[in-house]
Amino acid sequence: MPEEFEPKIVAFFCNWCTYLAADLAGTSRIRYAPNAEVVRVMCSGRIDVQFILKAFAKGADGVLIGGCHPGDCHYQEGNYKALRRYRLVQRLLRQMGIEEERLRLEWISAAEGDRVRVVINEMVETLKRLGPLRKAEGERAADLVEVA
Amino acid sequence: MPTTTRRITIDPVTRLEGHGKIEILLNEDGAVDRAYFQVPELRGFEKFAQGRPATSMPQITSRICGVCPTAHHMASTKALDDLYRVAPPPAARKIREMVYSAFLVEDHTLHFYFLGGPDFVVGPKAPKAERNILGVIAKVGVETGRKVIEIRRKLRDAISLAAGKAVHPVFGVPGGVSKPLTQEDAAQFRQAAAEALEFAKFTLGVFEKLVLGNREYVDLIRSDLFTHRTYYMGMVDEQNRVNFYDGALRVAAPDGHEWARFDPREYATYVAEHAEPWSYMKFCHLKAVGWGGFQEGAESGVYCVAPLARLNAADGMATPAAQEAYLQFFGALGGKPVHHTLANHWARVIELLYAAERLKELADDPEITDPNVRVLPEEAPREGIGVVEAPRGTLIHHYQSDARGLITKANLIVATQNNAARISMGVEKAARGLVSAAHADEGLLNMVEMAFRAYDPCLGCATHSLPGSMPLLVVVRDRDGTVLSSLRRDGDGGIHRS
Amino acid sequence: MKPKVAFYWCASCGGCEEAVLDLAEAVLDVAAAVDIVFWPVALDFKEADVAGMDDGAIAISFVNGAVRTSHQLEMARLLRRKSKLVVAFGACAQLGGIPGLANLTTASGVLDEVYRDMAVPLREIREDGATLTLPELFDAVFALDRAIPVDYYVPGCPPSPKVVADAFQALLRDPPPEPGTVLAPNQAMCDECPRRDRRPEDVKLARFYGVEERAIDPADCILAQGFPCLGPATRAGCGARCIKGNMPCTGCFGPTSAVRDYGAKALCSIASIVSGNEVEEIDGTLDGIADPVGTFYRYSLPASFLGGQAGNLPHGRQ
Amino acid sequence: MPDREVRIGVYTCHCGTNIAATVDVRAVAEFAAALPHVVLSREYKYMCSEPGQDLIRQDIRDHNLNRIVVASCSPHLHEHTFRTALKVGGLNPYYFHMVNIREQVSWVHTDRAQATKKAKYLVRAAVRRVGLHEPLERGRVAIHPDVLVVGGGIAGIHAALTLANAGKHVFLVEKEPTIGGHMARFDKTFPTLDCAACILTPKMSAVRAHPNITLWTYAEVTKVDGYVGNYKATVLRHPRYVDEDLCSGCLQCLEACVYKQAKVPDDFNLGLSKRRPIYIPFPQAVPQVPVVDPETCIQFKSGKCKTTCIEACGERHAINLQAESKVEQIEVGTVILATGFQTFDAARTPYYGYGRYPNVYTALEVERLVNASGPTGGEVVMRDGRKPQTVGIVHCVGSRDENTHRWCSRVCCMYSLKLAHLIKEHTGAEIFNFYIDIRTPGKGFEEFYQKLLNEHVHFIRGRVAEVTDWVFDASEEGKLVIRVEDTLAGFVRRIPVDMVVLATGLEPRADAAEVRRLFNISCGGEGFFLERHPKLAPVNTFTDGIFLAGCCQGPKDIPDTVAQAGAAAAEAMALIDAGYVETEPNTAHVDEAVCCGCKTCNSMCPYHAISLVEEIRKSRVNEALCKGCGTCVAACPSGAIRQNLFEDEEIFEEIEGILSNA
Repeated sequence: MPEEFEPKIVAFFCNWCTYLAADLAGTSRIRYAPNAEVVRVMCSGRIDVQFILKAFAKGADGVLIGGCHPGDCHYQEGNYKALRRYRLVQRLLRQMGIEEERLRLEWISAAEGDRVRVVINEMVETLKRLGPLRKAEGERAADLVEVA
Repeated sequence: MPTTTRRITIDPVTRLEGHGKIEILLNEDGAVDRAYFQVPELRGFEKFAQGRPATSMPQITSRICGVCPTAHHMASTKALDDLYRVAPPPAARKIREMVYSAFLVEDHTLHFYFLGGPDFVVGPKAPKAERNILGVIAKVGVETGRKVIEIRRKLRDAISLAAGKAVHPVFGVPGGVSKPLTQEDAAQFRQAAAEALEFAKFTLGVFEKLVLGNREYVDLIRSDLFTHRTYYMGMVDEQNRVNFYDGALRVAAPDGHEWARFDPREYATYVAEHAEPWSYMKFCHLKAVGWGGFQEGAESGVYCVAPLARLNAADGMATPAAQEAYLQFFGALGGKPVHHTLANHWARVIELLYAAERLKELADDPEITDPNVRVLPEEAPREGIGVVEAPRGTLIHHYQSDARGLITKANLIVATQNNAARISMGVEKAARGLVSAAHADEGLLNMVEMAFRAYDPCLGCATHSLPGSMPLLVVVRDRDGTVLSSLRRDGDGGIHRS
Repeated sequence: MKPKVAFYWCASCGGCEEAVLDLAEAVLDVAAAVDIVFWPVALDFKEADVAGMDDGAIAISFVNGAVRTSHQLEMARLLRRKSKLVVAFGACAQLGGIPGLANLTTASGVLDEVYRDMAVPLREIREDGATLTLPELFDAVFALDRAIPVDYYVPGCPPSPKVVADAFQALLRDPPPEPGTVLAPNQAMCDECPRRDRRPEDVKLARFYGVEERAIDPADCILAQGFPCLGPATRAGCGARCIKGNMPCTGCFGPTSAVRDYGAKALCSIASIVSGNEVEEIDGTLDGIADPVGTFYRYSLPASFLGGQAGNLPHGRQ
Repeated sequence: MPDREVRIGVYTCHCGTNIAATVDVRAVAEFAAALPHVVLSREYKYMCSEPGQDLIRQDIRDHNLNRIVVASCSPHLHEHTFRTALKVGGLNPYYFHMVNIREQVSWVHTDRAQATKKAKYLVRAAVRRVGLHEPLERGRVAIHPDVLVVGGGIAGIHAALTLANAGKHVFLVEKEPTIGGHMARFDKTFPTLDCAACILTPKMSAVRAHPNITLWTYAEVTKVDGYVGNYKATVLRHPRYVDEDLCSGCLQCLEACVYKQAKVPDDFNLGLSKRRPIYIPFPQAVPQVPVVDPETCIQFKSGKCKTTCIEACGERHAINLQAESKVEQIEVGTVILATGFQTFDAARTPYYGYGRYPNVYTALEVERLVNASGPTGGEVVMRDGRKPQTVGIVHCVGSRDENTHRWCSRVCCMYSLKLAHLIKEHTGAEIFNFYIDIRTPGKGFEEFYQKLLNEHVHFIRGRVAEVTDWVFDASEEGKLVIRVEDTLAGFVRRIPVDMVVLATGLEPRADAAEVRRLFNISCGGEGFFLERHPKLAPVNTFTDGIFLAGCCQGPKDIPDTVAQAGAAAAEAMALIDAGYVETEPNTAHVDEAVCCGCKTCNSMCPYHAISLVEEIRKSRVNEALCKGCGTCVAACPSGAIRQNLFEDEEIFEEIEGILSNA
């Protein structure tokens, strides 16, 4: 039995809420799993579905989107755009055989430092249960592209 | 240079993707023991159709073949009518058949002048460098050459007006077509139809002059080498006349009498498929008769489709000029049914004439511009079957869907599958008659090739290849597989010995 | 001396060859401008002739069709060796094309489906003392540039005659276009859509329709009518053929140069104009897109980030 | 990607031991050194320190670096610091990316190996991304010199006056008919016991009189648009039915009211007294103008009133019962929120009997009782008319309590001591304080506590279990019994008293959430408005140009409130006097070569910053209006819109940097 599978999570956090919550978790010295690495965006509305699929293609086992609670968007409604894209991309991933638990959208306000801990720890547990997501792009391309 | 079987089978150059491939095995005496016609490709449209909306099938399945996309588009669209239990209004039905007729004219033209034709127009033993469209043009004259190109362009432009695109049309929807035909569009169709009819008559003339006028060719057509006594299937209208767009399927027995006449929806009770481990192609045969191997005669379920089969299965043509040519055809070849494979070329030109006449009838029909071209479905989709006569023969699309209209099962029987068994037999017979350890030369190869090119076998439908100059490998081996000689004709028609 | 040009097809339907023939009279001009050394569909030259050429002897090879079998890969590599430039011609070569939808399943999945209760063909079988073989089906369909380096792309299923003609012009020009260029306009199709001015400022969709549910108005913006028209996400050059046929754009020309994953971007954009802020309302609307992969990746699954069979679940689960 | 060769310098910060204790900083620096385009990788104790910044400036020159990555704390803390360092070093400040390995790595992880690995990957992501950065210029937005102050309590009053005295025009908006807030209800203020009115009312009249202050009482802000320097606010002014300009404040109308007896509970006195339908909240109210309460005025109810008030007003015609609410539109450059607090509702702790036993009072009620201008004229008489002989003051009601509020309200200990002193002074009663801890961290606070001890006020340490009238013996007859565990004596005691005072805590106003959304700022977990940084930006919010003062940010006493109000005013002035504010350049822009004019983006923008330019049939972004959220960028179907600092390619690189070992 090799060492335990450590899932990789790419987390896209809104600058005004979830990213601040993650900072708050830090200043509050709240401990959580080190499996998630954060990409800061100004608003969850900036998160292009391309980013999500790219992350999965490059080996992420899970992708986490953190935005402001409904009605609280720093830019009024970017988080609703994020929600709509999330609901549709989930359907796409299902068709491609990717479990919906691998993509998670959470509303986490600047005040909810502990929520960051709860969500990331939960997600790590879930992903350990699901196991690694097979890399699609990398492996397949390697089959064919000639090494020049 | 002797090589081992193994090395030949891995030789990439002989494995032309999507091309038919022939392997001939000899017995101790150096005579042909067995010959195989292999189809080494498969795309699995049936599989990835699953989960797609049925309404996307007309556009998705047209990608099975870019040469006869309109045939797949039409069969698929008719399958949607059936799936949603909705009948298109008269104008929509007429627009569909008009577009389909225009397509048949340009497609049969393509085969006669670009692909199959050269063998006759230029000649089976003519130098390979001339056996192509340029050779044809040289023979029939540059003006005719330009005319061929021009008429195809005009027909395809007209098709685009109604269908959006000539390659991969988009206008087929359940219960009709995506838009009505404008007066201007109709005018352009009438113009093209008139020219097409003239051109069709001209082409029949060319055939009579260059082929029927040539004793050698006629003997070749009638020679036993290219003759098989099998069943024939084709679509017919109420009066049992040839129809490409709609009607009943009719099967003629080897002796010519009507063996069956049925609603295409019941195809599954009449037609069965058989798989051979050495080909990706499935071999169709008549269920009731059964699969008796690659055999001729009433006891073998082997049948075929395509122009000759359609004429054999029908009692006549629905348009005057074509009907006249029809009678002349059977008169000249000794009555129904005609079993000579190479007669397909003649039958094709007769169909070309019919399609042009039908095209004109429909283009002249005032109802063609009626704005009512759509009936919206009301019933939940479940199962649908759509059948048309593709240029290369009967084409069947069969879908099952869930309540949302997503495909749960698709079965596609393409024209060439119907012919697969007879093509294999034709190849083996020709090979037996022509090939021996002693000699296997270029003319021989082209003649073996003619045995299946006559069907205009659209392996684009069964594989990915374009029809026409079929690549062909003849490997002459002794019993233990050692190669005595090997001649290869590539997709380009060139020959080389290894 | 005229530049040597080759045409070849891999896993394609032949529509791209037709697209060249659809240059009609112009075919002869092209033929006059170049020296066609290989074009199986029309002319009598052999692969052996290609193999016999010096490396780089061919100026441009136009390859259409995707790569699905071992033999197609060999041919692609041969032409790459012999050619200075390789042009991926048509949607299949550029993006994988419609046969690329097979990437939602595997080769064995395809075989099982097609040969339900019959003997599945073997790659190799001994018959009467000889070994007959069939080429290997890869588990997935690949866009041409996943198999060999590609210099230029001509988009479309099939490419429109205009795009084909312009592409020939561009390639014969000096200096040639930037390597990697897609030889078609770099705006989205709306740019040439006859209905572009009919699109309202603020399109908000509360419901998506299928063609079986509603007739498409022949004058208004098709997307605004609730049909997922991908014109805004799709490269122009087709002349809005499908729109003129009164049907939605399905994206055969692929993305502009500013987008990496066509389907992801198209999906992202369409989702952005769905109305509603409540999950229930949003989901209700999205139910109208029953087949996201088939809708957004109809021509580009093999060229997408995930390629199709990305996950561990049984594929194509609805 | 600029043509110039990319030369990246990476700086990994120890932050003392804050980072170094959990992350192997050297390993991270060595890892970075090996990354492509990295020509220099250093570690340093405190990158944000002057020497640290100097290191960067020096290296830019010596090694002609053209990209900088700093791995230290949150960009929210020091991104600006380092960008400035780049600028001074002669590099465009946006050739920079910051990696957060403190708040989001060292402080939240324990496993050194894993934390170090995560830090490495984050650094690699930054290195890959920064190579694509383009030079950017900050935009400038002019600051409108006027200021909106919301809330007329001591915080709002002080902030308004400070600004007005500096010559800035202030709009002061107060919900109530008078300014003054909670402080106006107090009698004395701790620990100095100087009279609240004496120090507050002069400031109140100063506000009224100040030429630079536009005072709108009985008014609410209903809508706020715009951004720092250019806010547009809509203010709804409720009709008080007495014209402020015409009224002289003679108050004859009150006397003239047909109600000879006041019948309506007076909310300024917390219902401890009654008022008429036309009233003035309290004698020193500002403005000194009565209000008509349409709920209770007969004319409004029946239309059959003799309207003697109008007669009384006579010539001035100040009273207009047909008056309607007014909507004011104002433009300001900055906003100070001083919306205050509300006291904890004692009914939420039923075991203390508030509302059940008439002689249980809240502290604020007692403030009114001991107030000379209060309902009882300063006499401490209970609802039953008796004067209390024994009084129990229960501390921490709705504070430091799992079941209500966890936080300490900071003022209760001191005001409880103050009330104990005042009640004793007024009644000579025996007084018991029930406390958990006595907290006196303030100038003169502890001394005040000592003073109370010397005044023989009892202090019993323990959280009160209940207040009951269920008596055990004659000694408890007719009294309220306070049951408490005396944690010093170590046993449960029953203390019979006449009067119970509940020292209720401070909590966010009920409408705090609405106000927060209105001004687009954040709330902390407890519901008070969230400051940008607890130490370095205590009066700033995350929305530029909006500042906080007083208890809306958290419980505090008057001195702290006033200090904070002054600070908020100073912050506003700093912006106003600068004349402009620099805006982040992370805005969106359209690549017109790609745009097809499909208009998808136009509807995405909440600020209407994108519109179609008809002539060229392409969309264009008004960068002055663009806030840089990037929603349009993700929505653009053809990738024609791009966002500075958040280009697709930059984010793709970041993703690959994070995952290239995956």
